[in-house]
Amino acid sequence: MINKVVSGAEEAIKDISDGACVMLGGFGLCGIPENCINALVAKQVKNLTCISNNAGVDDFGIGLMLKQRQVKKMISSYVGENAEFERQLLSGELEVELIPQGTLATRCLAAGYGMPAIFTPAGVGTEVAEGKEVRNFDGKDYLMEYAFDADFAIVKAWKGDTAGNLIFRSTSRNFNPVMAMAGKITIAEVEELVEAGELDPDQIHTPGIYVHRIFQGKNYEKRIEQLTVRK
Amino acid sequence: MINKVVSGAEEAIKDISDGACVMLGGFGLCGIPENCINALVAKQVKNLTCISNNAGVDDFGIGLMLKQRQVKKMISSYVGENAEFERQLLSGELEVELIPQGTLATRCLAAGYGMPAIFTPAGVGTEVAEGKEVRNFDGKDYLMEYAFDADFAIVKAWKGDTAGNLIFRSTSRNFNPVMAMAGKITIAEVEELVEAGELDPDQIHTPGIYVHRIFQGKNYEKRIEQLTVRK
Amino acid sequence: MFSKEEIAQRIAKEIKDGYYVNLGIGIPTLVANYIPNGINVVLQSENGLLGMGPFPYEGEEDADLINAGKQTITTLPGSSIFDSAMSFGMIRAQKVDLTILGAMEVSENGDIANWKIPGKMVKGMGGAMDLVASAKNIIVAMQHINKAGESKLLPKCTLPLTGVKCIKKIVTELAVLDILPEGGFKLLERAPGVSIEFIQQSTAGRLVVEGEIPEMRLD
Amino acid sequence: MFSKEEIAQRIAKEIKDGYYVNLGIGIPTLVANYIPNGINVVLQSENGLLGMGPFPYEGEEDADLINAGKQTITTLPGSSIFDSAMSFGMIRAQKVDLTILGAMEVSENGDIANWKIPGKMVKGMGGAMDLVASAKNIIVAMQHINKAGESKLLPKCTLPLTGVKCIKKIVTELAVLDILPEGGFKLLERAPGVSIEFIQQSTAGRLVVEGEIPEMRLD
Repeated sequence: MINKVVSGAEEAIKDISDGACVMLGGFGLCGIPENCINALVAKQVKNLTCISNNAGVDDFGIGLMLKQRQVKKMISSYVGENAEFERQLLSGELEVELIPQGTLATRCLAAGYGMPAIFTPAGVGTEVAEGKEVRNFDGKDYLMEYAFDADFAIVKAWKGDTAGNLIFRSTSRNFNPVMAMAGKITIAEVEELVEAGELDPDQIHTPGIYVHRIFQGKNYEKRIEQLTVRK
Repeated sequence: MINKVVSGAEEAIKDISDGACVMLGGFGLCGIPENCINALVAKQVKNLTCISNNAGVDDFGIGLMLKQRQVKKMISSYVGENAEFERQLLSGELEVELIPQGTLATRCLAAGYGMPAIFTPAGVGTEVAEGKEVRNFDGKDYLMEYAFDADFAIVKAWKGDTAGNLIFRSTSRNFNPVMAMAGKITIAEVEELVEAGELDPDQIHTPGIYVHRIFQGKNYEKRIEQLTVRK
Repeated sequence: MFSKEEIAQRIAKEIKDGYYVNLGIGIPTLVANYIPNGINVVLQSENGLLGMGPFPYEGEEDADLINAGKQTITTLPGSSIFDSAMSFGMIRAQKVDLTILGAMEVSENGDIANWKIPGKMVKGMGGAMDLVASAKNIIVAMQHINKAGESKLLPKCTLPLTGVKCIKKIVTELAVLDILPEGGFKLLERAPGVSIEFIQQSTAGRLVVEGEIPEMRLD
Repeated sequence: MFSKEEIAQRIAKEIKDGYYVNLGIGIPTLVANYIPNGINVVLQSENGLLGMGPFPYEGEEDADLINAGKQTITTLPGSSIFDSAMSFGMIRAQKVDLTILGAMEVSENGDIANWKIPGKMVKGMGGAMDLVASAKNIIVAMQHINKAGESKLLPKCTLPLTGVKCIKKIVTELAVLDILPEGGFKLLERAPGVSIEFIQQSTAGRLVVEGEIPEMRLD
């Protein structure tokens, strides 16, 4: 089996340089690649285009990169849970492209499945449709949306093996498997790294062929954005 | 949770009537819905359009339906492992549409994911491309292929629960999950049916929302087409 | 007039046994509290969960288990987890029977605006555009009139659209209304104590009133 | 001249460490037996498996575990299983580094025909059209001349095509040849004891011979 293990976040992201287009898994703060984000912050790489459903909060997740103005452009479905983001957006320092969440996910899927474009009804008749090809199938209009073309995808999994196979836990799965398929180079950080053969082949969510580098992350904070409990 | 359990194959297929379009999971004889096929044979429903990667062998799988001339049209990627099939095809009794295996799988995926059409390079420049729209993306030609529109999908899983969630075993997974997503009505037969809650939510391959009827099959023969061993 | 809880309670009556339902943030979330006994419903959360359960008890929250509103939640027996592509795949394929969401404006032809106010910070559409473009059955839970006293049921939306010709039914603090296929808000029920005249006056779009209009009932 | 085993052995030399490889039925299947020690390769089987292992020992066969040729096989530590859509998804996305397959005919511009002979029973293309249309690197393992003594390396295929302009390299019982970007079979190596003249005579398409042509080596 091919060994994909690297020493840690620093080595994993070593060739992500200024101007790169990087996908980051996670939904809100759930399932985000904390170690790699911290390494990107430490590396101070600049002018990134980040494709991620959300943009973190002021002091966690992608918010840490925004604070250092490392991000030139965000491609997301829902943002603005942090003040610095809002400031940069309103001042024009940050470019933001908002796209429907399903379109975001499916453009990842398209990249991972070698489909150059997909059709979705999301956004038909709205400003999202501006400049896009509209096509009618069976009486319903769809927008043609292109597969993403990202230099790197960075994902967070629960378990992974040395061959790059990944298993996600609960709703921290979210965008991680589709982004893992979509990167030209895919980096996976996992809570637990095991030897090839320890994971059941039937239970693997992301086959190792999609993963180029893997390492066991540390000090996961797993911050909760909206702690909601019942009495 | 919504209960999807029916009494058995007979009840599961009770409304499949003459002229229906039916998808059947499996690759060769691996992972085919044996119980439902036997029930369709017993019901003697006719003029079916069958979408299935293969067409069984003379005395097993879809071959049993062919023997009774229940199939009007086969949509497959690889056939002809049975003599009766060949006879009917050459005599013009059976209509056959051969399509690339990846196109077959992806047209199922498209149906299950609400995408009216997909683009694939498979078949460009060949007779498969005849009459189809060719579109160039980034210098490469693709065919536009439409999502399947099947009345029923019949799949075989290893385990299932009363809510319709499915788990497949080894390479008997093959077309089953994508067909499960693609049927207007999806019928699942499983080797072991358990109560909702007994399967780990993270390990479910097909969420119950895609499955309309489920039952525990019996007397699985699981015939091996090419028994190959090493010394 | 109805409270937010009562709007949610009235909408819950639209849910049928065996439905898969997606609930948006706000009033729609409250609908889950009023699903009648004996009705089996599965809640879909578009971040990748079928079978959303109640909030966890304190100390039992799991950072890996949240809903689309990023709240900590629980699973139920029979739940399943999947990735975002499959989640929106099943939404686009209309496997979800009913979508309930909020709106800033709805027009008489069924357009909805609920994601952007020009000049204000835009947070994004999240999954709303996918949901409204795909769902076969959408109910909007909203206030009939905004804080300035202006109608939110309009001849034409003034805000940037989320989706076109997609809304089927609206439940407000004043009334239950269907969107007619040919356009227009058809008044079905009025909240207790609310007159047809007041509803008429609060509805900027074309209101269609035919026959007796009963009061909404919550039982 | 090379035997089928020797063709497979020669092709195995093209496999690099870290490759994901899809092997077709026939000679390509034999390639697995000759992968050099120290080279880590993962075999993809398009029915939904990465990490195809050897055939099982007698009595250990599993009806649920087969390869694309429907043969019973085994998994290896690190194997993964997936559905047919993902399998062809990773093929289309060019995650598979090398595809090795057989052919009835190859043309000098890289077209391949390997699925249909008019007038004969057609079994179907299976996954071949997907593989040839998607793979970035395809090696064909084939006989240079057919049983009737006719060349299978042609100016233009006569049989229905499987794919166009997709083949990069051919290994036959006589020679190793590249398809030139501008068209033409470029002779790289000849089988031991086979003359350039014989290869020329056995190649109906344009053969490009430049400089010294070494004998194929299998070590």
